[in-house]
Amino acid sequence: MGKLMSVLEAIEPIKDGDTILVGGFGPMGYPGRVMRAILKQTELKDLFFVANAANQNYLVALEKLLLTRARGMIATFTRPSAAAEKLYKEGKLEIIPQGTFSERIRAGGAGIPAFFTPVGFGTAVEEGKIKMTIDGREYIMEKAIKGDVAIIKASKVDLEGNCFMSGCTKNFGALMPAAAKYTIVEAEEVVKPGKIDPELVTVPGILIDAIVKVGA
Amino acid sequence: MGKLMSVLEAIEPIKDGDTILVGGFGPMGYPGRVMRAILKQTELKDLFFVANAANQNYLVALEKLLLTRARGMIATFTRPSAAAEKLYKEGKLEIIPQGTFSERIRAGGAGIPAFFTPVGFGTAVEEGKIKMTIDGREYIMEKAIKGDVAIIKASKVDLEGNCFMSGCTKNFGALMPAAAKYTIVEAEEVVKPGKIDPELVTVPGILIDAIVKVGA
Amino acid sequence: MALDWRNFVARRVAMLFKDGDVVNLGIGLPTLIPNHIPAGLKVTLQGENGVLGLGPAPPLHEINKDVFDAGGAWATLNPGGSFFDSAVSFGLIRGGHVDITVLGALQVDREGNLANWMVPGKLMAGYGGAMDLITCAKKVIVAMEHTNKGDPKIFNKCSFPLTGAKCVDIIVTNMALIEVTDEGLVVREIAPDTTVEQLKAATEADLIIPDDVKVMTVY
Amino acid sequence: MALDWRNFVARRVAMLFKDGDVVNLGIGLPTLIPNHIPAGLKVTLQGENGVLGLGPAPPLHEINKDVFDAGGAWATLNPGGSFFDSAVSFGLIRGGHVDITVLGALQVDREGNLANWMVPGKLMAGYGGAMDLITCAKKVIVAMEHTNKGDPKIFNKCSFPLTGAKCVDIIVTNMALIEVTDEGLVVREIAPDTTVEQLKAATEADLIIPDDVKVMTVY
Repeated sequence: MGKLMSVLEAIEPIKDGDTILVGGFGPMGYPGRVMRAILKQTELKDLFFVANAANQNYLVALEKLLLTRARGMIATFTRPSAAAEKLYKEGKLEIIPQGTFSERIRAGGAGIPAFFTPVGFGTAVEEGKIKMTIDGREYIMEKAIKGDVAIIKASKVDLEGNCFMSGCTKNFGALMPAAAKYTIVEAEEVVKPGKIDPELVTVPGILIDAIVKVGA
Repeated sequence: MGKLMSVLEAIEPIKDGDTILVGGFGPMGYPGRVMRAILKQTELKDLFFVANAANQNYLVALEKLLLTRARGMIATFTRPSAAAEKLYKEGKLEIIPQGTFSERIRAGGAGIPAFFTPVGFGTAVEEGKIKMTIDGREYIMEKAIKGDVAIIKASKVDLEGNCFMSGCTKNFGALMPAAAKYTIVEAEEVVKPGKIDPELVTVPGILIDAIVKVGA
Repeated sequence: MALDWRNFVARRVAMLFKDGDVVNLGIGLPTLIPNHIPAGLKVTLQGENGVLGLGPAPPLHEINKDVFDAGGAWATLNPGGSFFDSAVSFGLIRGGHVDITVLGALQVDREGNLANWMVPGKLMAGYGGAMDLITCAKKVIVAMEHTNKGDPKIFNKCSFPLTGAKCVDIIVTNMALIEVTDEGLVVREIAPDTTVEQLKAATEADLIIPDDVKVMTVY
Repeated sequence: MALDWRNFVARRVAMLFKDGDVVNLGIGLPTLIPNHIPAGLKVTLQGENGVLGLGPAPPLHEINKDVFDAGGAWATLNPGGSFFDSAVSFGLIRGGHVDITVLGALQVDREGNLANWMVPGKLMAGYGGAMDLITCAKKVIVAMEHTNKGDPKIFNKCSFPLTGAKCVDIIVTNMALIEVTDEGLVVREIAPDTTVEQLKAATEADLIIPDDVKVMTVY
């Protein structure tokens, strides 16, 4: 079976309790079609979300899932989001620096279980983490993030799953497929293999499991 | 002053004792013009080279510099190279796995002082390194590589230093500029800013200090 | 034509840039800065959302929905610009390849500590990319109104949770330009319409005011 | 037409591939394998030098000097292929996104240890990308001549410095297909022209030969 499928087929493997990585910098690169399908066409629960932001105005399906069907979230910026405030009060929201967020996901995909960074030293971010002085400067150890599922959006995808993400839409979606066991990409444009310049492939097709074509 | 300059101007800031990162996978992506200038038009000595390979047939200037003017080298594959054999016998050649080589250089450029990898565990590579069990698997800690100078080759470069490296020539040269204080790129094609598609920039110009145009 | 205080601060910050600088601008007041960068000075604007070479906002009919700044505003790309993912973007930031970051603050203190991500019990925004930027950029400039509706924002010690420890280099406000030094907060310039007494009253932190303090002027 | 022993081994290895596999092939004998992958089986070849979707070698007049494999041989790119730098390439490898790696060996042993980077006192080649590949690929297949001019290469314990510890899954030679298990080396198939006695004589390691051992055949 090919990778191009309906949104319902694409989300079928997702299970209760799964950790889901969601691409996008605000609404740009956010896979709204697939997220709406999870909200409206499944009863999935106890989900853990890894997404740069929560935003009740722009990321509506994510907001609603966070409110009622999430066991937690890792994010870097969550304003405005009533759902994130609720999770935060319940101790279920981990707020981390955006560079650490990106690097932890990249590490998850690249077989790096942990790395050191100076970011967060001397702040609440360092709490509970291993610290080390390396060549005279102090660092904290951060661990890789991996997920069961990644859901991303591409500008263009070929039938083997090779993704091109235009301009600033690469952000986190470019990193998430390698860090997840199963990846769904949504795109408005689906083309034949070879129709994306091999120099312009943002995510290689070997990391993509399901392609959902959405209306332009 | 612009970044485009003669090879002698470009290599002028290099000092005795410098650590020099040299791009290329074998002869592909290897900056032969600049390396020959260092060999023939300077008396620089006590240099430390970081390059994927030594090869007396294909990387001739590097081979000669290694023989007489190097205090050491980090590489992944050095056959055939009489210079590398000599350095190895003198305890001045560090052979490391190619993925660790790449990642240590990337880390050097990306402000990551150290990271963990499973590669090399149970082999000579682990000797003298910090080990850690993370989520039940054993890893070794590897430290970033940084250099004083990076010398790389690009397929095309614009006057601001933005580099496009075609096909498989990206290899290590794409990673080295961020890890060095001073970077020289050689290229056969030098174009105006804006003439390289912003999606095709392999190395952003902010990381490039000197551009040397070489004959096609 | 007199500048309003926000553009006055923005222009004074722009005057701190040097040719070749790579600069990251936060949301709010810092977004005014590009209008004040002198023509002929080559400054490359970085957006942590994955772009180098940000240009001015486009006319509405020329928007490219894939080109925007880290505040989510539509932008353009200058010739010589480039796009990349967030791991590359923060690799550039963490690796020290951004020369200057300019951002706002809720609180700054005498040690250069900065708080701008939450007000306990009231507001929880998150770090976004600010923590990486202020920890790793070569120079950190806070650009803000000197007070919050009359309440001081510059303290001997921040009370809100920190975004970064000992990271701020320069504070530029509508009242003064202040340098964070090992000795404490040194006032280098005072705005023309501000007296030393007004400045001290608007600042909780102890200030060092050298004899050669200058009047804050912009071109 | 009978295959020579190298192509016999290459074809037997190719028969181990499954649809959708991402495969990295080492230098030497493994470079023969692409000729034996059945049409219709979708196998993506990765080169650690920064490429996915390697195709066959080009005719001399169609060489693109920027497209080559990890052995430095000119190659082509299949539709759907892509290029990337070495950090991305080894990110894919270390991250477990390469399903199978096939490579040669100087020595292999009963625990699945592999040595192929140096002969003490004689040869020092280096690890290249082999150490990353055999540590991180989901399946590691050694493809080689069973002996080195009659001297065994499969031991109870490697004497040369290791390239990887406990990493080999399957050994395919001109004499046998051997699986590395927790119990030891289990011979699954013996080549048609080889007897059990010949196999044991050519192997230093203890071998487990089950009753249901098969004749090694290729299509």
